[in-house]
Amino acid sequence: MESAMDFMGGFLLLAGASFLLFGGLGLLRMPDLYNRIQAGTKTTTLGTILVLAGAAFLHPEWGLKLLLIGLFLLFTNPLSSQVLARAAHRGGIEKTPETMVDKLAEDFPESIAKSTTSISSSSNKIGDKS
Amino acid sequence: MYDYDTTNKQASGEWLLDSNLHAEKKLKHSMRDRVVLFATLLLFWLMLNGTLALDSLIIGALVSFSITLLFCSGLSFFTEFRATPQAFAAGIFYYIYFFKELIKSNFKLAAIVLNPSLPIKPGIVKVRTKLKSKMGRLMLANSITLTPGTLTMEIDGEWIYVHCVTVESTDIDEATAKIVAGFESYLEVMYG
Amino acid sequence: MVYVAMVTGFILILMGLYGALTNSNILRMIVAFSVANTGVNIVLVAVGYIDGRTAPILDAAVPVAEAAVRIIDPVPQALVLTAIVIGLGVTTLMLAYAYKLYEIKGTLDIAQFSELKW
Amino acid sequence: MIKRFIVLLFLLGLGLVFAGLLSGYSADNELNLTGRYYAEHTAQDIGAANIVTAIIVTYRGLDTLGEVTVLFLTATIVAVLLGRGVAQKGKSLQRDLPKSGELLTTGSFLLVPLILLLGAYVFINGHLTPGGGFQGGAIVASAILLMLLTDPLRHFSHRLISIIESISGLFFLGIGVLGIFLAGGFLDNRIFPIGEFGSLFSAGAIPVIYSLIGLKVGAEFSSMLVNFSETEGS
Amino acid sequence: MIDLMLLVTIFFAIAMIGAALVAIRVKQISIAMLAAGLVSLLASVMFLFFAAPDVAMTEAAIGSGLTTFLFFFVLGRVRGDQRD
Amino acid sequence: MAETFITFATILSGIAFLLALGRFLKGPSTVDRVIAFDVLTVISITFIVLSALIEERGIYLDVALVYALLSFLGVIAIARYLEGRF
Repeated sequence: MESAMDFMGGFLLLAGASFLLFGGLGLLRMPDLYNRIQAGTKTTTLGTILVLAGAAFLHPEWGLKLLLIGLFLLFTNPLSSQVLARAAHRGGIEKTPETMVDKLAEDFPESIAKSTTSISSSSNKIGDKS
Repeated sequence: MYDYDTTNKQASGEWLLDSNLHAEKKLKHSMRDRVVLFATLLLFWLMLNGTLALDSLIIGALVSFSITLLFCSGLSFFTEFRATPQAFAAGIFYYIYFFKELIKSNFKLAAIVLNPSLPIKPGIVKVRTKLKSKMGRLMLANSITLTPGTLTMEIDGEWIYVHCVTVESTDIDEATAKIVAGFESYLEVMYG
Repeated sequence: MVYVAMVTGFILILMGLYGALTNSNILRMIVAFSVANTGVNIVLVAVGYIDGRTAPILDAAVPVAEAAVRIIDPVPQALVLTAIVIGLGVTTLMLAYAYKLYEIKGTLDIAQFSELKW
Repeated sequence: MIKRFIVLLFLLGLGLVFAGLLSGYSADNELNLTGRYYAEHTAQDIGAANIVTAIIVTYRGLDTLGEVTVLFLTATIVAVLLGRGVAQKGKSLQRDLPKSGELLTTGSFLLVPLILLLGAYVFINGHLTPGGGFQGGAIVASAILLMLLTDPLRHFSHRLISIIESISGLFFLGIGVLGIFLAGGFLDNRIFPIGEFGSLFSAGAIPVIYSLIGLKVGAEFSSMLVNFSETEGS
Repeated sequence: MIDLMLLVTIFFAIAMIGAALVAIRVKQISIAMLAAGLVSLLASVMFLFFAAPDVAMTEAAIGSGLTTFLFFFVLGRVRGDQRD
Repeated sequence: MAETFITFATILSGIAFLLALGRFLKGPSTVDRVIAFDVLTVISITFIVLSALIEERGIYLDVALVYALLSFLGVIAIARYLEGRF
């Protein structure tokens, strides 16, 4: 009985960690920002929830607190992704050329034009400043 | 039509000054909201402490009451929840469906990421929702974000703008049936 | 483990000081200062750590009788806790002054402030 | 260029000092005298499970009083620096800002009570679990920050914030003075009975003092944030 | 088990030095601020590895929200003629 | 047995952390770094839970609670900066 719980918990821990790994890989491989947000938010949410479930199997007395952490995570993580995606779209981050259709830009052209932020700069060198 | 502007009015507290006919109804409704908020906060307090001892119960009631008093326009998970047996059943089925979709979405994403050719076809499509209550709409948006290849970007009235990793159709009704309908059928029973 | 943290903390202090001394933009100086601040905190926490012991909070896992041989030194932790909170106050004050300077002078470049130069 | 050279030379010297410190340092294997005293006597004398809390609130209570005073001074200076002046006080803020979306509005109305509850949990349970007044105060201020981020034009009552701050500060001092008369000295926690070790009502006055510190620190940080947010853009 | 903690600590130390390097040397100031936030985040987890949950909680509560907001608020206000 | 699982889970999460850190260092734009920052925060929660399992102290979970509820504030502040709303 004890070892069955241990095995289940360990398996859930490993599954969660591998989902996190897929998330990191997706973050690195996806071509543009919106797809990266998608890869980041889904896999980390499920991965962390699985790790929490695994910890709950290993230590059942921590269950309530782990449940609370999972619940908070389930509401805060998508929220920040949505707000960030909206801000990026308003800031005029360009999409990958494979993008088929953009209904949001068609319906609200003025919100993008109004933004004065120039965040799409592509300087990625950690160089000396002039 | 859903009045989009009410949220922002309420956020700045202006609606307290409105002296229209709805004021009484709003106040009555808000009394129920406050009780629900108080109960939810007390539940969370007990979960945080992990004990049912009398002293923590008293302190928790005190803290929850003062938060309810200070921040009376707060929402809770059950604010607009219809307390009927069907709603509770729908809630349970909703969570089962939600976790199924979450796991499915992760496997789908992992397949895309591990595929060397990266088969994506991204785009932003527009779908329609019937939900009116705030909590229902928030939960719908969060569910869409966490399910296969979709990310909510903006809600405006009855329209939701969704970014998809692989666009299957750009037609509004077809996309609605594919993306929204599964969750909406449960959330409509729960929140309306 | 202790040495790793100490080396990291010292390197962070040096890097933060370098950034604060060589940049001419006030905001960048404040950023570098906060990095150095973090480095100091890491060194202080590492001083109190003892290998193989646990946090100074007594509960079911650490009974009162065994406390003296199971916990690490609590004094540096209390110090660092104070330091972090005061650090936020100092950062806020620096940012408020930087903002006020920008409103008056229209620039954040420290080379432009020449009133007190000799 | 010459300036950069001097800076590098200075940092090299400092690095040598650090290297000397590191090579001479040997990690302890057991607690030093102070730490041993705290570890052995806290449970009987103070009754707090969290020894860091015991040090901050009781053994080094005066330092904490000084720290809270420093924070109060910082908040005051920020208010004086960024204040909007007397003439404009009645006017509401007029800024042209894009609306925050419905999702953020609903989400923040859902999350703000929970963050406040977590802050209260952290500072009331300061003697049992990690955390305490300073952490709880920062969490309460974070709830205010979330409201400000959702609706930048939201008006917060400066008066309420300063009233909460002064009242909690006064009660903090009052409990400290009470310690002189009823117990061993200033800020002694044994003015209330030390209850059963590990329960919520234990450790004498520590939960009360830490709650007051939490409210005070939260009010001070909130006043800094509100003052920053209410400055008019140039 | 001890070895595992040592490994994770070394790993975090390297990540912190990398983030600090970004904070000091990168051209855009907004990225420097973000990197400073990352240093604070990593430091918070490292405090927990060194058995200091109180300090870790303080750093998490202060470093994640409040400091980032203050930095970006001032940057947003002075953005008009700030080009580096 | 549980220790072996925890070790492997820590190593896997470490690799994920490394990949997200790579995206943070690489860029190219500010928003990419912000999303990497968000992912790093969530992976940190995993590290906190794993360290609580290794040390067998349940009280470490309080820190994870603070992380789960407050870490998105930084991202929202940056999003507001990007929208030009200060």
